[in-house]
Amino acid sequence: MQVNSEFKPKIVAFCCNWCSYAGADLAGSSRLSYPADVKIIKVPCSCRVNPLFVLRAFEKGADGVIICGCHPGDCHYSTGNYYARRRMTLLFSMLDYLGIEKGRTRVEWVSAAEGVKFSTVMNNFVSKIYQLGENVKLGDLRCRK
Amino acid sequence: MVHKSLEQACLIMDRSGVDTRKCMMCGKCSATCPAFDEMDYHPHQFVKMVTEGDIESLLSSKSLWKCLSCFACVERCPRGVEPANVVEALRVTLLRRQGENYITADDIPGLLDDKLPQQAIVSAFRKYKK
Amino acid sequence: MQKIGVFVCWCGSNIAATVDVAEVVQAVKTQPGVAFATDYQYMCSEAGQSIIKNAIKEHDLTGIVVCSCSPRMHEATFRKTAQAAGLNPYMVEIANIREHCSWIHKDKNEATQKAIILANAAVAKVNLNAPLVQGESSVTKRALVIGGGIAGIQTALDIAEAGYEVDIVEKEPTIGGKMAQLDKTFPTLDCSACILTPKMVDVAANENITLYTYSEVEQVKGFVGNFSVTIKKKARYVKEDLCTGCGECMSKCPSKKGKDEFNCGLNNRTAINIPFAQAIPNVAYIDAEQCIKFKTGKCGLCEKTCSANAIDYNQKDEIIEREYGAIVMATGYEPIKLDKFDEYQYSKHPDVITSLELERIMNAAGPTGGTLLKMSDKEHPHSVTFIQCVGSRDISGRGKPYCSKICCMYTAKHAMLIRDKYPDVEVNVFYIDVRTPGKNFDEFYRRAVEEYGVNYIKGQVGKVYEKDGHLVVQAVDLIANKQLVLDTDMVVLATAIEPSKTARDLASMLTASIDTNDFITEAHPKLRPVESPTAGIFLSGVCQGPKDIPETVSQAGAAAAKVIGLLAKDKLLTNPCVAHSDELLCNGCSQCEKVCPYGAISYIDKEVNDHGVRETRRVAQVNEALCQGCGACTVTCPSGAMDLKGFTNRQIMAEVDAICK
Amino acid sequence: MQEVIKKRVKELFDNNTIVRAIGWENGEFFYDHTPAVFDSAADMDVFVYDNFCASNLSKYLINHCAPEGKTLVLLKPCDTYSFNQLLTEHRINKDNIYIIGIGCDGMVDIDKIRALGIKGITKITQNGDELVIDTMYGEKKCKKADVLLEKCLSCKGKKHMIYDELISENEDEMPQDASKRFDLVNELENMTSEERFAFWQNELSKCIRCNACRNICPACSCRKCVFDNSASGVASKANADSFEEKMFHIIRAFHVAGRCTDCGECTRVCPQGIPLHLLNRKFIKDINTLYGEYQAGETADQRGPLTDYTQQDVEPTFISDKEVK
Repeated sequence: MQVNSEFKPKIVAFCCNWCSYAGADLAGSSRLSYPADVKIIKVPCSCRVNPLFVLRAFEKGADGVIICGCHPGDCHYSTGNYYARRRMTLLFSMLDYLGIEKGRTRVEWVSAAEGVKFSTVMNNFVSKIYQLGENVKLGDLRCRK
Repeated sequence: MVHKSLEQACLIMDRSGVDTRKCMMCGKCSATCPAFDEMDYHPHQFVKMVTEGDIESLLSSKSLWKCLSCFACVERCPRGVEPANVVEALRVTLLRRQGENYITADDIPGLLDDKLPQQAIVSAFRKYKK
Repeated sequence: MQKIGVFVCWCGSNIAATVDVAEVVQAVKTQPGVAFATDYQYMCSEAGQSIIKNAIKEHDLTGIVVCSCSPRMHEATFRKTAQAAGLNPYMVEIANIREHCSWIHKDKNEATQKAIILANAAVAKVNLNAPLVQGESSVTKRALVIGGGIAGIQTALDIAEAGYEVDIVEKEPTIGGKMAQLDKTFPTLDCSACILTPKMVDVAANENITLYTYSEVEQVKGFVGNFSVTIKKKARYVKEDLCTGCGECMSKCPSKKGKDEFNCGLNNRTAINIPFAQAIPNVAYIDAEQCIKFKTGKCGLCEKTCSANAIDYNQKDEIIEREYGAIVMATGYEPIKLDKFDEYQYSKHPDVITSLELERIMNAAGPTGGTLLKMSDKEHPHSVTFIQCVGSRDISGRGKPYCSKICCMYTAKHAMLIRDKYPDVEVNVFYIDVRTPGKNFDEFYRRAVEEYGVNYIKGQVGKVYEKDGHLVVQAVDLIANKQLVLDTDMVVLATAIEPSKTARDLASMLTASIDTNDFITEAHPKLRPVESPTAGIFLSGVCQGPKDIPETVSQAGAAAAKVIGLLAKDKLLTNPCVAHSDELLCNGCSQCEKVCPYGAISYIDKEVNDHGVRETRRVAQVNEALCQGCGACTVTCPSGAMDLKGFTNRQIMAEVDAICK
Repeated sequence: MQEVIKKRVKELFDNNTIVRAIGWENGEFFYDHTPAVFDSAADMDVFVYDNFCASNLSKYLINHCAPEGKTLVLLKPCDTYSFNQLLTEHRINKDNIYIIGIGCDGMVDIDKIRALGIKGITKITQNGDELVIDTMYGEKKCKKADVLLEKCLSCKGKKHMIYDELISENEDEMPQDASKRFDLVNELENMTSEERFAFWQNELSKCIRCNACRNICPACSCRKCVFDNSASGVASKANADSFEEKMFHIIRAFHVAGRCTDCGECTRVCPQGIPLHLLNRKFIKDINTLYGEYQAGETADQRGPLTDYTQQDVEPTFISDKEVK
């Protein structure tokens, strides 16, 4: 695959308020770096992430979308991440079925105590997106500059 | 200066796949080692010496060849440090310095024959692939 | 159109060293809706907040964005600031340019560009924010403490002392917990029972405290101020109100082969049992699995013996439902199982014991009546070897990665007590590091070495084995650089501690965060150490992290203070970021109802006016007092009728758009 | 069969059991039957039931039930699944509805007959397994099994899941071999990612956003679709580019995931011939393999797989980290 050295991916990370957003804060206060391509959107729970948001991000030119929530069983709202898990599994499977690179979407469970994991997860995800290159299959061409 | 050679330390860590900095100096490896009394440097010392980059002293030590590779230290280390793998990496390092018997991984297939035990093949790859 | 003010904080050099704040200010000024933008060294300071207040008034701002540290730090601060200037507090958004930007990036240009994007996303969101009003909910003035060890006891006593009712749920037949099993306590060598049992008696006597022993929490529903808890009180087969605790039944019971849990299984107990003499409540219980009456239907000796007629073989588990305003987790710890540490022979040799077992052996009420004896032959030992860090600081997967914190001190205590009582016994302690941070702790340890002649050897034990009828310890002395092979009569393992096995399930029920080691996570490691991030849930004792008794008691008191602070309020303000259903879009399909964890959604038949068409429709209705704002319903709703205030579909999509621009 | 049904429905009108009936009548062509609302016994004269009554009538109950009294609906076995699903979702009220379950041995696709080279068709009658086709060029014959509608090829069986009375001869007949139901999905899954992309790009680019798939679907029955709602942030009336084609169809399929009974109406009505049911079936297949066999509409009180969970559900990384073909 041709790797464009100018390529700066756009990566949207949906993080639940209770675990993963706090995990990202911990990564920050522990100075555990990950690429600046990742931009975090706070949601109350991973179950707030609508498949529409994921598609919207790709439409607007995102190259990767990652959703982070509490570990299954640890959801602040007891059950939210269980629903998110099913929804995203099915959505990702559908995107794969449509021929969209499956590496562009991911769900990871990161607790408030897992700053290291947050940084590792983001580093791995970003490097995957660099490998995949620009998202051309699922973007709205009008949103490309 | 504590560090003799950071470069050498990294080389051994890389070759052995062991991060010796995880060691908390509990000495359980040395407590476990059946060959302790035969050695000039003891297992917990190898680990410390690798961290400090004092590889040359280790390479000339007889401990290197006293290790039985029984892996008791690997089994019991609470930090997952795997001292026996460090020993193996040091042995390989020494082997590679002896120009004559240094072969490359590519040479191995040509040297294989049907009667060679599986273990020998695997160990040859392990030695020369690192 | 909103008029938005953007305030970029330098956070001293924390942000400004990596992010060009002036450039961020210039960049956001070009964003739609932005009417004012500025930067300041410390936005959270009094002066910084004044800048915000003045700008709100001067520029008639309708919303503000603060680019600063995490909203988890100062969102509340800036909401108050906005409110003080007459702005709805929910018209404030935080762009996290410290934890999520300046602290993790080194390249100034890169960090600045990211900060601009994060600020733009926040601006895009505020453009769609609407003022929200917090609702009110009531507070049930009663607290629940889960766990009746020293942590739970102290918390309950302090809450009760302040005049609030408090219930303790304890899974064992008596309160007291681990502290009741200890012989002496470091560093003063106080008798553990002597200082604990008066507190236990206080609990029983306090009219504000209700004890549910031999009970478990089955289910928790609700939220801060309004928890609804189901407690299962297991059948004791002994009527609590009639039993006098005389113990006559125990002397008659023919089934004497049960492992005495209180003595760590070192001796046997009867099927009908009172765990120890000072048990609270001092009431027997029948172990139905061991009892002959339950197994064969014959016997009934205890019933015949009991002059109080307290025995009731037909007693059933009782389900109790209660409402609470606050819940305290005080579930404590257990020593880990040692089945993965075969090299120490724990499961094979009776003279290899854990420290907790040694506590029982040293205790006058223990299996040997307080005399130090080998469990194998009940003979006096001549040498005892202590091994520290058994399973602690272990990342190999066999043990626990953390330091169990209490072992160094109790091992010093044990060594000292043995040398004190039996000067003929040689005591060796194998250690990795001796950790003694605490008042009089290091002095205590030094006394063990200097006054009592305990041999401390830096190094670990590789293995313990039996040879010619005695135990042999193979170890290393790292300072002498020698391998040691020592004969010994007893080996005591300073076993790592882990949170009670019940902690994880309870945390799930309480929706309290829990870490990978099963310790309950605190809301902030430094500033809110006794609260869970889940409002209304508090932490007391080892369930939050390893602690000794003094620390546990302080934390227990702190948790009680937090509970009292909560129960003292008549009303709580609720989170206004709740779900809301647009009745014109609602299909009434009931899918959202199914995923709501709080039962906050109900359906009503309502007359609606859909663009002139008046009809009665089945529509969803959200009970705002019950809704906690997770948003599960919003994604289940195909028509988008259900939306979440503060995190609406359009707000989140606006953020997505801004980030991907 | 048509006459038996007609007679019975007229009886029910006459004895005031029902005030309205929903059935089919002739459309533009004899093979083009359309759903119809009958308000009296006399209206029923134009009622038809033959090989071309494919449309699933259950969805019409949402908006076409009589305001007072009972409305009768004629449901083929597969239609009863949709009916149950609508009951589950409280979109219809069983108290106001009278169901006659009617037998069905598969509906016929006129285009498949034409594809056999049979032209100028004027009438089709069934004789056992055979269709007798009158054409302007004389009588032709073909096997009915060869010209069944796509949706009938994975028939769920002849059993009605819900009814008040039955007019059916083959109620106990087992479903014909439905093992081929996922063949096309499997085939797609076995392609490389690039091939799949090309396949769907080709198919979905035909979409003209006529919304027939949405409007016919008994599960896709929102009062107002997100794509029509200007406040939703995703409103769009026409596909502006390939992304919007995909977006619409992914979301359409996702919104009915776990609720779709696989009635196949979407594909049947697509004027562009896009195999839309392959999207729905992908979700059904994933749900069946990952969360256990589930048939939407089997009963009226099921909890759908997307409003349910188990603690041991597979992780999404199972998809993300799967070997790339």
